[in-house]
Amino acid sequence: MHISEGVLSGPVLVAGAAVALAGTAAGLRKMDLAQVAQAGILSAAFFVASLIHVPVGPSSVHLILNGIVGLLLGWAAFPAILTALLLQAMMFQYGGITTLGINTVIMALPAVICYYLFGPFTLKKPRVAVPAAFACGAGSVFLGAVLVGASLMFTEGGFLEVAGLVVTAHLPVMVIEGIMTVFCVAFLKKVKPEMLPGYDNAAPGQSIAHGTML
Amino acid sequence: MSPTILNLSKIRYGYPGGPLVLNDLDFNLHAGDCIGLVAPNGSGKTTLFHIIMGLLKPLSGTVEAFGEARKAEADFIEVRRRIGLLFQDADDQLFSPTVLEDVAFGPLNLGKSRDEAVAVASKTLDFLGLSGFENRVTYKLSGGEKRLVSLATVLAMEPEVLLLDEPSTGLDSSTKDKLIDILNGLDLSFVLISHEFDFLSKTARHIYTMDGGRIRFDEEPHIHTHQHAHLIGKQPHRHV
Amino acid sequence: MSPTILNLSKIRYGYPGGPLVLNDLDFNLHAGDCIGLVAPNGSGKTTLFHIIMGLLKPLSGTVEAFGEARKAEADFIEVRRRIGLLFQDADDQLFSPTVLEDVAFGPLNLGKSRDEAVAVASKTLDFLGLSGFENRVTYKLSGGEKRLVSLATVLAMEPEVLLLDEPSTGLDSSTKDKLIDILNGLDLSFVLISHEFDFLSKTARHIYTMDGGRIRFDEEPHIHTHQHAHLIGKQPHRHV
Amino acid sequence: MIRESFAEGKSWMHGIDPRLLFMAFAARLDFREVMHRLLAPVIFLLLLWAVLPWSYEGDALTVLGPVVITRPGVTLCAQISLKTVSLTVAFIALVATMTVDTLGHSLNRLQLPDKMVHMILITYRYLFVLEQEYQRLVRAMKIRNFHPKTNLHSYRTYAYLVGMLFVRASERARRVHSAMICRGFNGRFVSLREFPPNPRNHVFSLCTTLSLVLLVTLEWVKGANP
Ligand SMILES: Nc1ncnc2c1ncn2[C@@H]1O[C@H](COP(=O)(O)OP(=O)(O)OP(=O)(O)O)[C@@H](O)[C@H]1O
Ligand SMILES: Nc1ncnc2c1ncn2[C@@H]1O[C@H](COP(=O)(O)OP(=O)(O)OP(=O)(O)O)[C@@H](O)[C@H]1O
Ligand SMILES: [Mg+2]
Ligand SMILES: [Mg+2]
Repeated sequence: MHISEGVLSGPVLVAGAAVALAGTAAGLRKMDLAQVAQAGILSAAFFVASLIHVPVGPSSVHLILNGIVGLLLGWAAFPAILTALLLQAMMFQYGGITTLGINTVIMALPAVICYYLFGPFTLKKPRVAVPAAFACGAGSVFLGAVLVGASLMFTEGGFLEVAGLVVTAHLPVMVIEGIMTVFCVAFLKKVKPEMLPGYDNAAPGQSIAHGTML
Repeated sequence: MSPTILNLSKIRYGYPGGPLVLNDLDFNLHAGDCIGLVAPNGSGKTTLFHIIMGLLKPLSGTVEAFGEARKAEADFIEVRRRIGLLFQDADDQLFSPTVLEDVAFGPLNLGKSRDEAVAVASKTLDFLGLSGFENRVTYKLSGGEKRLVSLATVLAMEPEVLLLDEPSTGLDSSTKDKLIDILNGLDLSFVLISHEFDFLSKTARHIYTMDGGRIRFDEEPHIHTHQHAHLIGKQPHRHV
Repeated sequence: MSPTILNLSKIRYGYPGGPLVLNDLDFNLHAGDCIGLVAPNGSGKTTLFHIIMGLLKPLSGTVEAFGEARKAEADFIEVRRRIGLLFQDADDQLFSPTVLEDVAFGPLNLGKSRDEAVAVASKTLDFLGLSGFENRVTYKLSGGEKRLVSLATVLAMEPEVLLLDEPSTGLDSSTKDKLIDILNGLDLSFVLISHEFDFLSKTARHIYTMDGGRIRFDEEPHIHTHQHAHLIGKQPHRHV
Repeated sequence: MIRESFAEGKSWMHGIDPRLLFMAFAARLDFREVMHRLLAPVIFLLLLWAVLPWSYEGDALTVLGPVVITRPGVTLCAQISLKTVSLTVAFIALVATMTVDTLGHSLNRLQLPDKMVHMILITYRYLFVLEQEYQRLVRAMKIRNFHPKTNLHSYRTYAYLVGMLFVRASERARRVHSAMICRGFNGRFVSLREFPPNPRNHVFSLCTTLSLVLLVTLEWVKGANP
């Protein structure tokens, strides 16, 4: 879900860069030093996870996971995704340098929006959390595809069909990302719920004894 | 002589851009063998195990397992079912949220139904003295518990052979003793990597080593005794 | 009696949502002490080290270091300069791209100039027999090399006390011997966590253990000798 | 495996101060690698070629059965393709010939906030650690005979893999941060590196500035008379 060099017009690229800059600045301002390390290493994890291909019928798609990144990082998703894309651009020449800003916005803005929309529900009962997690995963891909479409449209009105095609092409990805996000949130809830938004640290010593059988 | 399980010949392997790690390595494993492998860091022990399991492809040489040559990815499906590998780092082996899910993962992949898989998993946990652990979160287990659960994930696939990559590292002495008892109680052939001679001496029957990318071994191991002194407080303790 | 470096009293700590790991723990360290700490997996050894360094805040109890109570983050800046912690996982400690940068990182942060920092780093690498490693990429080092380089990063800060968290795990016997020589050659107080009694016996002068979230120790350690037998091939070998 | 094949080259371009951006083939990159790296943009271009020529309004170039191929559609595609390929190649030659840590240090010189530089370097360093962790988890799945298919079991397994990756990343971040503050880190980024003055740098900064001005002018001219 990214746009190659040379496709978009100057103004769209500049606008993208400006939004990315603002988002990154907001993200950085909210972070303390310990969170910089968190965001940095999670960004590396995001990079690695986006190399995973999951099968869909006879073909396969690679994971995007910006929904989960949004849940884990909130506003810090902007600098984290910017960093991951910068490294991808440098190491694999995915995307590029002029499109870095707009591509960051395409992934990070939906991440932050979904963080606010669905974040508060992921720690609730499964009846609430499962649909919220699904909507978070699917919604962040959908919003991203819409942003891709919109930036194409702003570049050139004649891109309408291409834009439509981009959104349609992401439909199966949306379903897969939704399912992945549901399972991933379930995993985090069991293993490390404090990573999900809105977890308040229960006082130690209260949970059932952590057996030391060995 | 008992039937040959593994027969590696003239294996060469080097990681991309690096030197050869295995260089014309030959290795045989027969049913009933209990082999200890001790060699310096970086001599290629883990690499050898990964070649056997088909996780790495040798640059040249042949891997024969259970009487058939194994080349393509598909050939290794049977190998992975019949040989269990315990990873050097137990953290790498456990990726499911709970112990039961993780132990049932292998049987499920082998085509068992959910109920069968759970039954096998519970039985294996029982056997290792881990009953009650079913719903524990794997990530939060202590080092020793992780090691035993990883062993459970491997044993749940009911392998005929075990490859154990430094199973005793980082374990306290009581867990180590427990592991020794378990290994001696299993009726499987195994190859065991360890840097600890005392652990090896209680489990393995032959000791091999690696040097220059090859395996060296003695045909006839023998017992010897020696003596050493050290400073220890009044704590009860044991040699590890 | 030599001056007290550390004085922990009535420390309680538990990870969020978990049980208490340290429970009314008391601990003293005097200048010149060489203490070995051996206790089962999960008994809180690593946690104790992190409390000492101010990386975790105790729920209650006091940490006194170098004669002063340490509470706030700012109090620990001096502690971290004078006490060096070797982490259980060397990868956590080596975060710079190259060895020289990593070893010079601490001195630079202590306000040394570039040239001074490089000089200290090179001297430390030399001392550990790592000269020539300056431009190696940290993530490409072998396990044993990583361990020694992490030790270099700690020693380059010229600490007065070392806390070593399982420095010998996963090392082959020759690297282990090297580490023993290095530790015995340093003129520092240290606390060393290890599960290996033989390693401890060659380095530590007192052995403590942990139980129920507290430290237990003997006032007077003493030497004893014992004997054991094992199966080994003709390979030359040593006890680890 | 993650590799930085271009950053490890040895042409004269690699020796130049990486704060500068420079031009294409001087970098002596492996042609096949470059083609491989162009794959992703090319796929996107194919999409454009598949849609734009018939969907774009304008006078007909040719008619293929029921489909009218328009001249402006084809022109636009050709323009975009040219721009994409040249920008991508230029980019490979420029930025991709330096390693990320040199980039980090040079960005620091360019007054990028310390936090951002710190983050880029941390991400870069632990990329390799996490990739290896990922590879090892994949192996753990493989030895237990996991074969991905289009079903819930597979998706759940992958989700667990991703979740485990994130959990470990977060735990590692905590430990790495601890290790850093144990060595006196307080957010100020002190670098060992200095880029020695090199007369080539001046020549190249001049050329770069000129070509940048040229690019901007072109963009402006194109915008003025569409
Ligand atoms: N993924 C990898 N990429 C590149 N080189 C590797 C990789 N894994 C291992 N090596 C190198 O291959 C050599 C053999 O490694 P291997 O892990 O097989 O050694 P080992 O005998 O298991 O050592 P240890 O006792 O430390 O576990 C080492 O020099 C190591 O640095
Ligand atoms: N970050 C964490 N979050 C939650 N629980 C933790 C965390 N780190 C450790 N624990 C738990 O705290 C207890 C003590 O852990 P600690 O790492 O201090 O033990 P240890 O004595 O160092 O063990 P080992 O010999 O395995 O290194 C364990 O039960 C462990 O599961
Ligand atoms: Mg190994
Ligand atoms: Mg520990």
